[in-house]
Amino acid sequence: MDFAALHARLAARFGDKLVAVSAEALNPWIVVAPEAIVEVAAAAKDDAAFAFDNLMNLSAVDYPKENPPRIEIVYHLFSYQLRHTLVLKVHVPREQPVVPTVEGVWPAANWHEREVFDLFGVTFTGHSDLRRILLPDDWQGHPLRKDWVDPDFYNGLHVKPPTQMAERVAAGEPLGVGPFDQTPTNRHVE
Amino acid sequence: MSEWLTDLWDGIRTTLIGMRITWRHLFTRSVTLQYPTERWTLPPRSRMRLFMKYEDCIGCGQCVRACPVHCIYIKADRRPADAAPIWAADGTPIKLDVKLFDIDMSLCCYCNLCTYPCPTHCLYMTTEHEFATEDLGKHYYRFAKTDAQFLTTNPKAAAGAVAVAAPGAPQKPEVAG
Amino acid sequence: MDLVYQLATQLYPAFATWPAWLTVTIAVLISGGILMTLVALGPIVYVYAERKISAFMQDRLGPMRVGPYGLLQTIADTIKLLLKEAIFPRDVEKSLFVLGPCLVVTGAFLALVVLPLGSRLQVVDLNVGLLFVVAASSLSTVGLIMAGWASNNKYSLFGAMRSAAQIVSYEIPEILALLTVVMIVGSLSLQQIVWSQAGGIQNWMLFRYFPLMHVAFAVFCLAGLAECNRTPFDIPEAESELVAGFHTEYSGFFFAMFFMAEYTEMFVISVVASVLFLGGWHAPVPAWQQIGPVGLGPAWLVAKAWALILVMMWLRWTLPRLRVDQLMHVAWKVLLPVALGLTVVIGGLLVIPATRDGFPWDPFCFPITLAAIAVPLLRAAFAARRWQARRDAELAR
Amino acid sequence: MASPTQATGGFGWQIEDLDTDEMILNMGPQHPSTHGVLRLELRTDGEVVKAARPHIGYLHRCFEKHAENVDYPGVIPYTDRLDYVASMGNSLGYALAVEKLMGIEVAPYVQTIRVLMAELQRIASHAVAIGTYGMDMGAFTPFLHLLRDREKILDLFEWTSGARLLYNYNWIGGVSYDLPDGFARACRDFLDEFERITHPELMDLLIGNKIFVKRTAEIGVLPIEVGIAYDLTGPNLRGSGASYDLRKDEPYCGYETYDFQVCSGQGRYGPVGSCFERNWVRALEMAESVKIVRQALDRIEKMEHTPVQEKCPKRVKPPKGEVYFRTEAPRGQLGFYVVADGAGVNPYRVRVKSPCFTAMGVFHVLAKGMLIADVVALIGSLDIVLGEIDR
Repeated sequence: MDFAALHARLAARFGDKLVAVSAEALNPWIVVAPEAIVEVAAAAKDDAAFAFDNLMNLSAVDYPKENPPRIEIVYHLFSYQLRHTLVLKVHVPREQPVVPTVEGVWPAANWHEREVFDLFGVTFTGHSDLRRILLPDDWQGHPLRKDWVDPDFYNGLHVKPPTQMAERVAAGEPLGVGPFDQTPTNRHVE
Repeated sequence: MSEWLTDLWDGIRTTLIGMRITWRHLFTRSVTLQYPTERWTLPPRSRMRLFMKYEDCIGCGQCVRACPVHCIYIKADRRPADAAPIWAADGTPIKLDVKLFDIDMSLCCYCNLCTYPCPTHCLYMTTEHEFATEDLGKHYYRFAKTDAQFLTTNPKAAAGAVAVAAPGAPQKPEVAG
Repeated sequence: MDLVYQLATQLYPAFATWPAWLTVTIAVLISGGILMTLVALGPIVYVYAERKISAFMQDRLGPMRVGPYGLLQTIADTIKLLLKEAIFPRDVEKSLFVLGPCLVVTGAFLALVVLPLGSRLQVVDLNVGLLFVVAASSLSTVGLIMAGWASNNKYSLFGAMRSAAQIVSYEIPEILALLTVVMIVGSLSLQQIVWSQAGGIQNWMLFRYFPLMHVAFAVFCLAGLAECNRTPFDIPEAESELVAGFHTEYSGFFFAMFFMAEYTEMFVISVVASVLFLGGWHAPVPAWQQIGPVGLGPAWLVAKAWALILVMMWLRWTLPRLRVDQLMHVAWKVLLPVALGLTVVIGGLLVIPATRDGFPWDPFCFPITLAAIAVPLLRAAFAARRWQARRDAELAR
Repeated sequence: MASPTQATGGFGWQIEDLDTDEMILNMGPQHPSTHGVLRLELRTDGEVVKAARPHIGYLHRCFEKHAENVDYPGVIPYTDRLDYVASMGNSLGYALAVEKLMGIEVAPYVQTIRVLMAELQRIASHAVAIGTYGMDMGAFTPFLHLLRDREKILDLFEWTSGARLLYNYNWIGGVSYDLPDGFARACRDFLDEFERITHPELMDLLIGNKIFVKRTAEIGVLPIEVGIAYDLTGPNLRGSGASYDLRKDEPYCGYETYDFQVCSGQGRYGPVGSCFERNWVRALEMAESVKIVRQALDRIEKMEHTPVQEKCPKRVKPPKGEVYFRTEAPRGQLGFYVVADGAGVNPYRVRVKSPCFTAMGVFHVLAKGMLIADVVALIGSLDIVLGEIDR
């Protein structure tokens, strides 16, 4: 089924919940209201016409400069029976982003959502064990947001790389190996 | 009972087959290369250590932009107007006086992205790979020379139409080292 | 031991007048000491042999740097291990931690006392020699458990538990396999067993009752492999699961002790196997037994033992490792029934007068076995040689 | 095997009274068989694993944050470092994603080179996968035999691209170097020797071995529905009988013109979807890849050699938009979700959906009730690389 038919069928069932559509993009997507995402997901999975039994990818993108600044949660769905794909999006505010979890529909979402929580700070209500997955548990802040500033220290460890060789040379330290006009021969050979 | 027997027979049979293979490998030649004495020559394209011919550098900074890990640092300012005109090897006039051209090989990720945009092909990767040092400072290469002998005559004009390296495929000049 | 005793009496005639218990202990101590030092040098050779064989089987060279062809590698390793600091992790029970490896080593070396290296070269000819050997090898289990428990580390605890289960459950098939030999010979003393196999290769225990004793030999070797924790039964120190099993926390001298115990145990098991099944110090052909005055007994015995050790190493670099419950399955449901069946059948055969001393076709069967082993190996070896030559020609093209 | 706790107590007590207390065993970040820096927190009762909780993130190098601070071609060296065992596949996936975004269509010659390199990389990656799996089971020799042959592939790669592990060979719109002359003959030599000697030997020495089969054939059985629900892809899913392969169903780079079979588990020694089947599929795939490489080599000889960087744009600035492109990497479906804002030179957002990330997601489901030795077998069969999981 191509995108238009999919969209029509979805709109028939969830008319008001579909906030926006973009049909001409490379992977056309449908924007769903945050509170309705679970029903739409359940419908996408169980409805025989869709049969989206596989969540290919769940990621988030941070748009601080768009008017109302938002974080987009993107769901890429795929169906093994009917071999077609669909992209659902959810817009959440950047301050306290909260989205109901789709882990019930696709268990694969468990780890994806934990990663989005870890790197973007989007809390997924109803998630079985929402912890940080990639970063240490006591890390402050969510790095993949556009307005992220690297802290200098984390528990006494350098986060920002220490002064690079170039800055030390600029500061006048006599460092580095001098000019050589020929590629220096291998020291071990001779 | 039969399943017990087939298990036993399979176990013995596959063990014997396996043993035959390892036995056969006792007689095939070993492939080890004992490093310091026997040494293998790297193919010409292998990307080991960066080298820059200072005389050809026009200070354009293309390589600085191309480097994904930002490990090339250039400081160049305009040559005074009255200074004698100088040219790079392939005929492009050099307008900037490159005061400082440093590459921090300890940061370099050896991806060879910097050698392609270089207009005069003065920056290229050599096959010299044994430059391990005990002090990280020795991996900070400074290519800027004060006593460089620039070409004062335009090689392109002198030798007529010198075949400039084809713009498309970046043939890397064979390395002297 | 009696050689030492006569030597002592000639040198120092008053020696005979001392009380009997004193002179016997001295003689045993001297001969035992000589034998122990000789056998203790063995691991140096076996470690080198193992690394070289595993290297050639995997198309690489093995140790080549220390000394010509890496000959001094193991000596360098032992010196390194002896000089390294033996680290005691913080909350480790020091007494058990030290006692563990000692027990393991004593378990391995204790069995040397009864091994018949030559017709008169034996420390003590116990008439219950075989029983003594089996008792000694189960002593090392206690040492393993002590080491595993004392190092206060979950992985070594697992390793210790597994090794306890493994060695205990593999001793039963091993003893039953021994039993068949003892029934045939009628005596537990190792010297008697060797004497009963005198007279050339066809009288070796392995070739009596043609197919049965081969099965007994196989059962004994498999159980012996499990005794000294060699692949495919090296679960107690499974690198990929338990990091290094019971000797995870050991370093320096104690680690060297474990290593030495493992290889000595391998040597003891293969000597016992060759004494029981391959005719001990008898030469395949009686004529080769003596060269002039010099008896070649010990040489033949050590040669057979080394052949068995090579097969153990060969198995190690071919087979993957069994899981713990499969290990128990093999022990209790495969080896044990086979061993039990063997003892019953051979017991019956011994009672029937017709087959009192072997099947009628026994004398013709040993060429079949030798051919069955030698021919495929030689064929594979030459095939590999030819392929290598063809390969070189191809590369030279 | 009824686990000890279900045995009836007898004497009237309940089995709970006999329950031993459980032990938390840390198969920690430095463990010989976790294929990288992964910590498994296992609640074990004796040898039986009650619950498993994987902890990842030890090798997190903020790939996605780097990708936002470097220009489009600069991201390729970073993609090489994702799945460092099969880095040709990663850069190919990223390059195709950006090409689809910019609407670039690469010349057939370059497509054939890309297929050739991707399939050679698949053989090398499966060699490491099967080799380390054998080593986890204790068989050390097959690992070294496979590594010896993998070195030959690495020599071919070094000869063409200049590097042995992280190639930076696939560019956006082309490849960095053309094939050196004499490459076809050397590649054919390798393929002949691989097909004649290495592959049959591997089948006899490791995969056919009864102990290996007994260790792997009954454990870690993954039904297809669970595989699809947890989004397992590639050999992990095909081991459970599914015959879904992106190279056949969503062909890219001209894969539809090559003929090869999609291999899936047949349940020879035990239930379909067991650890053995996943490894068995990888072994078959190596043979299939050899066929593809042969066809690619034949095509290259007949094809006219267009310059390889013909379609490489001088400055890569894709129009505003986003794309999600999947390729069949050796470990499964590697998806790149690239968002371009059309303004800057740097990509706005690059998200990598790595097959091992989701394969690890199903670990705690399969690991319940297993022995510790099987946990090692399960990790080996899922063939995870921590560089790709932690990004």
